Amino acid sequence: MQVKEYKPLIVAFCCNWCSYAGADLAGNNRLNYPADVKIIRVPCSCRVNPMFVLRAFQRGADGVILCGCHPGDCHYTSGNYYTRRRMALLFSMLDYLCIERERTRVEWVSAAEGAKFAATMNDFAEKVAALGENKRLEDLRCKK
Amino acid sequence: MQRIGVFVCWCGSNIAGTVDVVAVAEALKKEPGVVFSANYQYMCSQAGQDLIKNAIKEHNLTGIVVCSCSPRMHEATFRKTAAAAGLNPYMVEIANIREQCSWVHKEMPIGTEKAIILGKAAVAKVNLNTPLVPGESPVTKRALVIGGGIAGIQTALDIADAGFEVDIVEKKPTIGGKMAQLDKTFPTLDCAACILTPKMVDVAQNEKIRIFSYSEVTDVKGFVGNFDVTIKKKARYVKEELCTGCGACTEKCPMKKVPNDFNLNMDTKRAIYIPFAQAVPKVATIDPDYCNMLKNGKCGVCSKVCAAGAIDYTQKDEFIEEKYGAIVVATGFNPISMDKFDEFAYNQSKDVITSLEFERLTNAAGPTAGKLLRPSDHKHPEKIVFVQCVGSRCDACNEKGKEYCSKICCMYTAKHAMLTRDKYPDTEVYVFYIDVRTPGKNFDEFYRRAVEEYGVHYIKGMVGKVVPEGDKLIVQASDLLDNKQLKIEADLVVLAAAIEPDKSARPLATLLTASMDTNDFFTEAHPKLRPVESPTAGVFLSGACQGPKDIPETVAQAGAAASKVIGLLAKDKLTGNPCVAHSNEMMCNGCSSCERVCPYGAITYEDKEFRMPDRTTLMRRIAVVNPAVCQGCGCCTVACPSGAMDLKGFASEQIIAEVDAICK
Amino acid sequence: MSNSKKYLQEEIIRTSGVNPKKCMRCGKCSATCPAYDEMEYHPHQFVYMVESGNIEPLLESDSLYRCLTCFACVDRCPRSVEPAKLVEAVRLAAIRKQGNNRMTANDVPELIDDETPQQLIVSAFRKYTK
Amino acid sequence: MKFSYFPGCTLKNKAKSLDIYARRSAEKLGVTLEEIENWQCCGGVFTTAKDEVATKLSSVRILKDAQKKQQALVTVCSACHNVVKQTNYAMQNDKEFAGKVNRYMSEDEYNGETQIYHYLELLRDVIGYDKIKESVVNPIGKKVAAYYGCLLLRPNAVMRMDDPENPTIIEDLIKALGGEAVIYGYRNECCGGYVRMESPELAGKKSQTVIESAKKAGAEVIVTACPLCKYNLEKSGCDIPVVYLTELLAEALGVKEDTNE
Repeated sequence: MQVKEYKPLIVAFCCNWCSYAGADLAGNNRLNYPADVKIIRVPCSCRVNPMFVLRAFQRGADGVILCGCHPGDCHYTSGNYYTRRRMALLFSMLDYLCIERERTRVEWVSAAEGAKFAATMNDFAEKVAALGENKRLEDLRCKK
Repeated sequence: MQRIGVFVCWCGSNIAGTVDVVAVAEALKKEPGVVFSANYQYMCSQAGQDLIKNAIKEHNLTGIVVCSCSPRMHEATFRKTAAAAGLNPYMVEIANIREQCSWVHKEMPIGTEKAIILGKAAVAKVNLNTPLVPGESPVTKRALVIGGGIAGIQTALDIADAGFEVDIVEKKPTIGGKMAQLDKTFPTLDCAACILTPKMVDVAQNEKIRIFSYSEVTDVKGFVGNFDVTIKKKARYVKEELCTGCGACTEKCPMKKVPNDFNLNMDTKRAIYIPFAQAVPKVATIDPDYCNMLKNGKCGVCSKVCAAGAIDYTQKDEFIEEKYGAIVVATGFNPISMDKFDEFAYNQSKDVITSLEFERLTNAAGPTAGKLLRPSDHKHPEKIVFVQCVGSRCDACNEKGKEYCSKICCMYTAKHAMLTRDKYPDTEVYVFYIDVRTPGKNFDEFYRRAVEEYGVHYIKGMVGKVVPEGDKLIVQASDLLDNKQLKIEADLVVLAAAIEPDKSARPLATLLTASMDTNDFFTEAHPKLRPVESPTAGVFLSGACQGPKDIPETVAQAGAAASKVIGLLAKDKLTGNPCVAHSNEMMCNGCSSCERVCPYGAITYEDKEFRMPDRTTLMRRIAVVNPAVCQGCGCCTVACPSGAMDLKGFASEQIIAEVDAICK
Repeated sequence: MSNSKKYLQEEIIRTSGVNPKKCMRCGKCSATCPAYDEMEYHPHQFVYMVESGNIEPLLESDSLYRCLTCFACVDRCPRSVEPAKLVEAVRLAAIRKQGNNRMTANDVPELIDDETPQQLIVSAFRKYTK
Repeated sequence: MKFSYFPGCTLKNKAKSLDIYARRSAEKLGVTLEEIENWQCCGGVFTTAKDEVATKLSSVRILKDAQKKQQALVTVCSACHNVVKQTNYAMQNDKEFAGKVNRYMSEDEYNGETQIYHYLELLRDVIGYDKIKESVVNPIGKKVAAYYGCLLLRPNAVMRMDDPENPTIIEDLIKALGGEAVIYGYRNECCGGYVRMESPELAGKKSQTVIESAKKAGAEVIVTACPLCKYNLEKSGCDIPVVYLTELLAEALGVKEDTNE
């Protein structure tokens, strides 16, 4: 019998102006990263409600990463600063719940950093894969 | 329930090469709400768009999902298509299965699986989309150009030519920029001043153009069509409106030892100065770091000799607030510092100079009145070595230089070498190059002329060390084609220093919320299709602030930026972005959390009367979003504790639906 | 490229930590090299020949023992290629072979005099013998 | 102020004056140099190959000894300084290498924590040239050419002593000691180093270039911190004196003739 290879499920929230464009650039330059990463476009990283992250974990995501513009470069001036603070709080709470720190990340990727985007995703996916399935927060009732 | 149509694009083989488009279309057909699905070779083509339009009409579609390239590429295209078929354009969602799927994954099953999931997420989102109508805002019919070099000058002239008002803000006392410092221009060898100064005069005489020289932009608020800009006019201690530019003060000022930055500090000027004869505006400026009157109240000579009574030692910095509809960045470039490249002995010998300094040495208005003389002993150099690529094309982890090619050095070095040989046939000229890059009209011909007609020695190799010894410079270099190490006793060494964006660009980008790359060049909205627009609406790019450029390219880009500005200013009203925040007044409790995080001040509060179920009325404070000011970042939606604030187009419900679809 | 050549190339790249592909062929290493005139293969050739896998001629060449390890090429290379480290790796590949020591203890007496600092003998042994 | 001190093999033998004057001058300036116990030779040159581990162990031992005493380490010989500093850099930045080294060592793990000063850096950054200037009793009054050679300055990413192409650390010291610093082009080029053993002609040529360059610039004396540089220059027919910079310092501070040793 063939054992199905474990593939992590990763949700990436990317801000429209920097990171989503950085992801596009990674595509333009044909820089590979795992298909496990699925990107959701948001106008700004600060649009990401901590609830969305929890929702993803609840529904079975193994890792969630937020990408925004570099500090000081936010298209909306200050959005990424809010992201940084909000996620610091959320992550410390997840820490308290024994959710491994490597399952979440905030990363700054500019529109010019296609290579960084791909490298970040490769690294993140590898770390998440090493942790294995996220079972602590997954709500089995959501599984069909 | 929505009636959704799914359109899967092959993008030739770009998508179809790694994604089974038919399987994607089939899989998505089974999603809730989907009533139609199709695939086509090029969905963005006329035929592809017709396919979408017909399907909308035929199947009464209320929403569509296009699985194609990045929404940054063609979202606007497909929205227009939808609108043409009578569908609200905001009922369109794009699943990015090219840049974020087929181009980054190599295997067909993996790519197909991911494309289906991305499609499902888009379908889930469209199911919750609602038609949106953008608001409108007026356009201030005036443009601001930041930087008064050839890029800024050309942009301003072109905008003014179309009948719009333009202000130029220039941080130096005169416009003209780097081009004013040049001697001749390649490949035609026109005299730079002869083609630039008439343009500067045109600017000065144009009724539509105002020049704020010796000024800086200190604050920018607002958005496309409605920028509020604060300009600091630095105190020049001379009343601009009275000064006639006669220059009497600049001859009588006793403070003679002021480094002359216009000549790159190769000679001196007075503490009150006019940078050069053709300066615009031709107004004197006092350098407060050197003026004795300003420093210790002793002197006042300029005031005594000024017949116009223009000197004002009490002048203060002045702040001007002005409204603009569009902003053009034209902040230009500078050669990098040579401090980290002292193997070339720039800091050890006066006779090692940069190419820009060489321009001043050969310029008739320069420190040597155009005679090519060595800075150290004012002797005529008999052997000159030019070194190319100093600080350009360096490795990313090299802490000294820049990664990019500075683009203009090959040509100006050929020009310098050729002009030297032309004027001084007895002078031997060597150029050390790694590659000679001349992809421009008549550029390679120009370089070949330098070699073939003017006998410039081009040597493939790099200089490794320059040793000042006596009055000579020992240039140790490699000749790669001859496999030799050379030692040339030169009299003058000219370094083609890499160019970098002006230092003022970074803080300006922050003010404008315009993005920059890692080298501090402004990024364009699209590298190919929108090369003169910044991703920030209403901010345009002109000249070397966007990347290294020569004069013809700069002028071309300046004109292109101007035409974009004209296109914007010609509109009376701008349709805004309908994806703005809005507050559900039934849920809002007026706590002010959203107002505090809004970077635009778009949220205000009002007291509203509510009718209660028991027919009493209640006055409640609720948040109101001004849709013309809101830029749609969504920060407030997360801050809102009661869940009243949401973002149209990116509603919490929609994003959660996407999350669910991906995690299914 | 034959397997043995490839193996040698990989070994040189691994022990040196140098990526010769970064080289843009500007020749600044050779321009700055103080031992250039005494070398049969010059620093830029070391980089190019390692990149193309043509390493045997380097192993046989006296150029290996002329490099002063003065790091001028390392510091001045605009592409951070670090040619001196490549030369060192090739030299080690040569002298690590049995019986390939460049210098033996027997050679030393006639090479030194009363003033010779110990440092010189130690350094030379480090560079020329294994 | 106390520092760990690593003199190195040559300073115990052919270059005794470099060592003695370094200690005397330091004492005079209020700094005690405590010699590391049972040290071994650093190896003379740093082998850049990543798979060379054993040849670098003696340097790591020196660094660990200083760490145990919680002192910064002072070196004076250019070659020792280069080897010890490059080894420390590798311990900080090359995890694989540091891992191998630590497996050799019996005691606690070491990851490059020790701070290293070259004697010149000690003078400039810890004591300060202003203080030295005040302590000068016999101003030099000569035209002195500083000879850096290669090892003090390069590779700059590791050594970080000064601008590797236009250094001033020795020149500033010469000025503080009342001498006139002569600037010449080849002050940071190699003297020929260990290649003296392989090709005396090459070493001779390189040294002569340096000597000629210094003399043309008007030098009356050349100072160096490296016994091998001194040897190479002297062997190559240098007709002006080549002295260790510690000797120059001791002379200016008036401690050269101290015979307590």
